[in-house]
Amino acid sequence: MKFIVAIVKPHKLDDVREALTGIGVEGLTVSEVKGYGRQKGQTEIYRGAEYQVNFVPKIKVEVAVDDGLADNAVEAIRQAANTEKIGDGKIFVFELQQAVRIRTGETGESAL
Amino acid sequence: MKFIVAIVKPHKLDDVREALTGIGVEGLTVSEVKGYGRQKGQTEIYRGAEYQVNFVPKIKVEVAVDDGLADNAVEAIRQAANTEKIGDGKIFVFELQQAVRIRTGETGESAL
Amino acid sequence: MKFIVAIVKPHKLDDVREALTGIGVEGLTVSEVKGYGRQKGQTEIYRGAEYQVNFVPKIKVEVAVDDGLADNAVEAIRQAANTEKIGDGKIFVFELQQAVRIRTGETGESAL
Amino acid sequence: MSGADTAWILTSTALVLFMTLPGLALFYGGLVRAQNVLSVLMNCFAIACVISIVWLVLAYSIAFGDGGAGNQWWGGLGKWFLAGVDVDTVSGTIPESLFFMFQMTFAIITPALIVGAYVERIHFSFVIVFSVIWVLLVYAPVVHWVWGGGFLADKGVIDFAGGIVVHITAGVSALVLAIMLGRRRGFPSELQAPHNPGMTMIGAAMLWVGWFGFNAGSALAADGSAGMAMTVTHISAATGAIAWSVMELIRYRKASLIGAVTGMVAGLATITPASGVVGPVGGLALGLAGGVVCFTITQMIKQKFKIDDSLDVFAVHGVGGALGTMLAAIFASTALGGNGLTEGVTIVGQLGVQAYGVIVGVVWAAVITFIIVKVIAMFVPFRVKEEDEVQGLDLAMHGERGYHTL
Amino acid sequence: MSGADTAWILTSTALVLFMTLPGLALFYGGLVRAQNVLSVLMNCFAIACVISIVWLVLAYSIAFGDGGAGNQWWGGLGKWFLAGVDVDTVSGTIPESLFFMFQMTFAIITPALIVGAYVERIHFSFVIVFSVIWVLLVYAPVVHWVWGGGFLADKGVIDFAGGIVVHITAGVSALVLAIMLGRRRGFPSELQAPHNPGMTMIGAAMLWVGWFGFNAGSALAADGSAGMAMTVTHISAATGAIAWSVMELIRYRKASLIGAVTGMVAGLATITPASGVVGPVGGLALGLAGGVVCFTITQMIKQKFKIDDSLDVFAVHGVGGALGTMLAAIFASTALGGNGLTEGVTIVGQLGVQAYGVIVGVVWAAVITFIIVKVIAMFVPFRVKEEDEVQGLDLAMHGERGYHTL
Amino acid sequence: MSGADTAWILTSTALVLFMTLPGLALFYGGLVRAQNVLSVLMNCFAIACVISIVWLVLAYSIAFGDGGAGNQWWGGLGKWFLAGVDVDTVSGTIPESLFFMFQMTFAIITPALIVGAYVERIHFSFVIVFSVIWVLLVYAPVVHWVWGGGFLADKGVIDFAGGIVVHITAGVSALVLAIMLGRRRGFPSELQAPHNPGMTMIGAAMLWVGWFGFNAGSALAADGSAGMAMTVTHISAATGAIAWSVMELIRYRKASLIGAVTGMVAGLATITPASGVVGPVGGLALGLAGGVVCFTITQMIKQKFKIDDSLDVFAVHGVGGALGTMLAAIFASTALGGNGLTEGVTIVGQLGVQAYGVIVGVVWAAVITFIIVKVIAMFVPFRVKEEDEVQGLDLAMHGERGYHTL
Ligand SMILES: Nc1ncnc2c1ncn2[C@@H]1O[C@H](COP(=O)(O)OP(=O)(O)O)[C@@H](O)[C@H]1O
Ligand SMILES: Nc1ncnc2c1ncn2[C@@H]1O[C@H](COP(=O)(O)OP(=O)(O)O)[C@@H](O)[C@H]1O
Ligand SMILES: Nc1ncnc2c1ncn2[C@@H]1O[C@H](COP(=O)(O)OP(=O)(O)O)[C@@H](O)[C@H]1O
Repeated sequence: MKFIVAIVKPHKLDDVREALTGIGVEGLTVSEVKGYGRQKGQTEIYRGAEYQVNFVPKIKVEVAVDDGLADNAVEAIRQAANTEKIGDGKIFVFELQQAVRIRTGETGESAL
Repeated sequence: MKFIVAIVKPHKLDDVREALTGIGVEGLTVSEVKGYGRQKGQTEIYRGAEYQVNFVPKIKVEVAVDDGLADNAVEAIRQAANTEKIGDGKIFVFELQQAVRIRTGETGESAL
Repeated sequence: MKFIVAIVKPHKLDDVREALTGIGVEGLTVSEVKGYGRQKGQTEIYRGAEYQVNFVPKIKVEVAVDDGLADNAVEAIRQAANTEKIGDGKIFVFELQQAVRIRTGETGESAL
Repeated sequence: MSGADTAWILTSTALVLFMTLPGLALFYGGLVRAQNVLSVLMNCFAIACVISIVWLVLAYSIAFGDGGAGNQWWGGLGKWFLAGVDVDTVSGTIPESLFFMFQMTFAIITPALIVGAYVERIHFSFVIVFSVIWVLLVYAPVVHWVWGGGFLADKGVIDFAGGIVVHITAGVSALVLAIMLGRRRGFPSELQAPHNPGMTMIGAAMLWVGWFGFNAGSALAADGSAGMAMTVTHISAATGAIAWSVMELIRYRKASLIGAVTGMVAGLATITPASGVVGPVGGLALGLAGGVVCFTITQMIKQKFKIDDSLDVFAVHGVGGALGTMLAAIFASTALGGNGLTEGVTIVGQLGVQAYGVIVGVVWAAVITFIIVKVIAMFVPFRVKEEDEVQGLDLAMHGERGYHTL
Repeated sequence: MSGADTAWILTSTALVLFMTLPGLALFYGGLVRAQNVLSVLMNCFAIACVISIVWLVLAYSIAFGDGGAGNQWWGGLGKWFLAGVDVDTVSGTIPESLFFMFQMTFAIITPALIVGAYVERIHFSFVIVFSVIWVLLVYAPVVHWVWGGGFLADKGVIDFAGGIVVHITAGVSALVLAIMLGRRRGFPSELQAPHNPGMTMIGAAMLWVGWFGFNAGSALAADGSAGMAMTVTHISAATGAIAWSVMELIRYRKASLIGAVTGMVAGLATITPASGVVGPVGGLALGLAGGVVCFTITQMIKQKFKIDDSLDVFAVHGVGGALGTMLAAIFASTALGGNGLTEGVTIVGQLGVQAYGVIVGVVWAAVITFIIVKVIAMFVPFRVKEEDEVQGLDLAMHGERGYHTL
Repeated sequence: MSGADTAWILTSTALVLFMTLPGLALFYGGLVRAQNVLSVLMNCFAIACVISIVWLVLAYSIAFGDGGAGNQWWGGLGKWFLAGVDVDTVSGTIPESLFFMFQMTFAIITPALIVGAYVERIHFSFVIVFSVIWVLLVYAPVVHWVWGGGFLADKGVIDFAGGIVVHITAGVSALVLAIMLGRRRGFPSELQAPHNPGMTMIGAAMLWVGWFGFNAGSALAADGSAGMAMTVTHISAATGAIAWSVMELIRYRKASLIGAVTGMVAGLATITPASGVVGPVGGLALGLAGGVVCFTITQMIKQKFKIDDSLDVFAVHGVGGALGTMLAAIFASTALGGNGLTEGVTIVGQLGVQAYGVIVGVVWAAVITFIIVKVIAMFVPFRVKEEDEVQGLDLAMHGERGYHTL
């Protein structure tokens, strides 16, 4: 199994979720993160002082998939999250050794 | 070493923590995430409009353990987090190459 | 490629970021987490009742790097985040199978 | 001059300013995305500032000056910059400076109500320019017609605290502006839920309390009329909230906080024109009518007409204000516990007068708003760029963010 | 009729409504889990709405009507729907409509105080039904006995602004209800900390300011009596806060914001019955007593008796109200700077009368609350399902969430 | 005694307390890191509590007592614990108890303003001890000199509602204290942005509304003077906000919410000493001057002098107060719409008197603050440990956290 972590722009979350469910992914987990990279944060002004904001809000999507689905999933995320602007984000793929569904105790691919 | 990531229901956090410390785990890291899966979010109503909420609040527990403790830890989490209802969550297990304790510079199992 | 996850004290974030960019890392992702470990949370008092707080606020820094940069990066984080006090945190290193830059579709090391 | 009346109107002025700052600002601010909360607060705040100056420079004179031969239509420019008004000048039983201030707070809240129509996508510059011109061309003239001795006053229109003047003008202009501006990205199916309903409730509570200044203050005296206006205002607010909640319970099996407070505002908007002429039973009736009717129209505007009057300004204020203006004619009758209509006027006669007033208000607000939006949009950016809308107006327009945690 | 008195009571009415909406709602809302914040706000808001109607329909008449032969016990039904009250009706030196409104705000806040006892686990339907019946059977009769010419008034009980009427009835009923409802999951060892102490402080500040209307408004006049009531109220609030903080410092080495504002409320509850009869030194003494005693009882209720009166309604309001009612007899004496007891009454004599009043209040509130809870629970769900409690009442009861960020 | 004046001052007292609790507390609380929000709220709240007691025990007597032979300098101790004041004692046209309360709210907000200078790094014990001694040695004497019949009153200094008494004393002491305490970790380049600008805006709105009590209440009557004071106050607030926003637009291309509300406070501080003597045009002028000058000084203090007067107390209050005190002499002239200077006094003459008053206020505040800080710091911890500063004062000082989500 593979574990895919994607860092995407916040307003792309719904597109990514739909793309993934479209190819048969049944579950995923998301969280709010802040990204630092080529895309620079906007300057914020308070009381006439400028604050350079280094971090940009991003969404992290985590999804575990069968090996067979992995390439599809990466591609689906890439297309859904792409705006062709700097800061679109990254996709990281890891080897997943084991998965367990807490409710049933199922393990491996049937746990996903 | 193994790195275990568990997605559990928020009110199960304390039980999971106690189960893990019970088997000798000394540290862990948690964060708030939102899950998408078989369990559906509740509909929220605002000004007479219904909002279908796709994401359900979950807690992510991350814990690095010795190889020897890994199976125990997975089982401990599974039992503590299980309510036998849909949405109880998942446990994912990864191979951990290296661990470092920042304060002392210790590495490997002694860093945990 | 390696994927490094560091759990550090919140006020060390800027130092860690600077240390990493100093050795050539161009991007990273951070999030707020709560840690449980040797460092104990402070007791909070409300209406004359004491609440023992188990979790301490921490920052999680995630960064994907070339294999060549990995050791440097771990060391840079360690030095920047070290205060020599309990609770300084951990660094975890994982094997990263694949990385994709969403904007361009680049993969592997050039995606970082 | 009456010290007692002055004391109460000083207080009422503070209460009505409090309705906008921070009341209405919070009420609206809680209903948008977290990335737009400051922009909503800033809209309300900036409107309060610029309209205060506009009111001093020109609008008060247009509304309450003596227009001489043209007094049917406007008050002229004689009182610009409060010319001729000093510490000792009196208006009725209170200092004119105070009357000016009290009325200013109405001039502030009315364009601020319109904010609800255009949140999350309008350009900040447009908000300012539009509000200034709107107060001069829509609000101030209508005030003059109804309260400043103009032609609607002559007709005998009843509008105690501003059903036509405030709620209809704001509600109708909001609808026109919302249509012209277009829908938010994702409307209606993929909107984000209100980011902080508690903030909305705080604002609503402040509106309720402040409304005592609005309606009971409109008696311009500390007397039984003020006491009764306060009573019926309160009863209508409570009934409106209950009515809306019951509608939700019937339809969705749950009564929400946002629903309850919206019903409260509907009840308040509805009683406003009638608050000086009806009794407690009228308060109950108008609150009930306001809650049920505004709830229904809110659904229709969104679901049927798919108009993104984002925070329901038309459905709550426009409709509530019109409804209350009409019902005032009925519940003013002594048989229903009201203070009675003018000697010799029948309910049906008064209904005709009220309808005339409503129509004048609706048409004037709609037409002038349409024209000024068209004209201003030639010179000032109207809607923000899509990426600014996505990112949120707080950063895009004001360089700030609402909540910092990291 | 006095315009000046009317002006001040119009203001006081706004202030006391402000105490509940949003004051008390925020005070309580900040103390619960984030998943229950809207439910607390909604409880306070909904109580305000339904009790307003109940007050109009029946409760005002029971409290302040003329009960004829039974006037010792209740005011009868003669004033239901404000029958016979119009714009010109006067009560003392103010319009009766205004007196009705002022008293309504007291009738709203009293059952809203009880909310603190049952947060995070009660069913919303129960809140509504209980509050309505409680106001009719507990609150309105006690008002009549003390302020409406009933048997406690005849005895000469001193209760200037509602120590017995408001704080004892609410506090005692809260305790009974909390015991009957049972503890929250995790009480007392694994509760979550208050989710937003800043929100609690905002509410507390509003309570402080609003209490000026509550106590100084209870003079029903704009005179020296109101001025002195405001002074002693303020001094007692400040002293209560300091006393509580010092207790915390001694015990925990740190003074918390939540502690300070709780002490403030204790000081205010304690001075309330005495605020029209004591002087500044009385204010200091009652604030000190309130802070120290309520702090001690708060600890005992939780730690010793393990009763989950979740937000300490009994320990703060019940105890503070009773304490203040007793101390009023002492600090009213001119030797201690008070206004003096009635000609011919000794301190000891008055203490007896006060004790009688306290006992009547406590017993009536406890017994009737017990009975009505038992009866209502047969028809209406009392406590929510455990999974709803875990998930939080905001979603379970109202279909909303307090904070949206994603 | 006038009931009407009493009604208005009762209200004004509530409004001015509301300025501090929760107004100023929120205004400041939103500007700091999330880990220090409770500490800021607690500072304001605790100051309100202890200063209330100090005012009762001694400070009121020093400020408003009859100092006999030394009356030029202080009011003596004759009125400690309000000796000799009962329900019937009158001060001017209102009860003395009420005058005492109204003035107490000024004594509370003045040291609370200083909080902005030392947030995020001061020890809580120091805040308390410093505030108590500061009110006794700086505030109360200056009040006596200006308003209590002391030597500045004799000179004919104009300070209607507290430009010298409140804003200069607070602003100058804030600057001295900020320098002595040292900068926050990370100042000026790596500070964290204000954690909740919306909270700041809520506080600002409450300050605006409450300032009606501050300035129009300072008329101590419900009359035309109060009405005009309210008018010029409001106009100056609005103009100050607009001026600051325009400065931001010119410099940064964006107008921020925090900028707008800061400009509003600058406008209010500037009009305060002049609010009883100028007309609407004076309001415009002073607001404009306040907005532009305070904006400029704010930048200089931070960027040029690198002084961490964290929330700009000196630049806004100190500078605004001094500016307004000077401009009062000019805009009081009838030619500019003011009420006119005293018969026989020229503008230049009055300017000299005003300058004298400003200098006395500045020097006294600076010198005494320097001395008392030095002395107190020998006995009480001044600045927190670095790790407490990093962690935030909420946990370190009060054992609480502002926001709980997990
Ligand atoms: N080496 C990295 N490791 C972890 N996260 C990264 C890394 N580089 C970039 N990111 C994440 O991806 C986001 C987008 O990267 P950025 O360099 O801004 O633009 P782009 O994706 O177009 O190259 C960043 O905000 C950060 O969250
Ligand atoms: N393939 C997946 N990858 C990552 N997270 C998942 C995946 N499937 C489920 N999850 C997480 O697990 C949670 C529970 O899954 P769900 O399908 O609702 O119920 P169950 O665990 O009972 O099968 C989800 O809310 C989501 O956070
Ligand atoms: N086994 C573990 N797995 C995951 N995270 C851990 C583990 N142990 C510690 N941590 C994280 O590291 C943080 C610091 O650990 P702690 O034991 O408090 O001190 P130290 O790092 O000095 O040993 C914890 O708060 C937690 O977030």
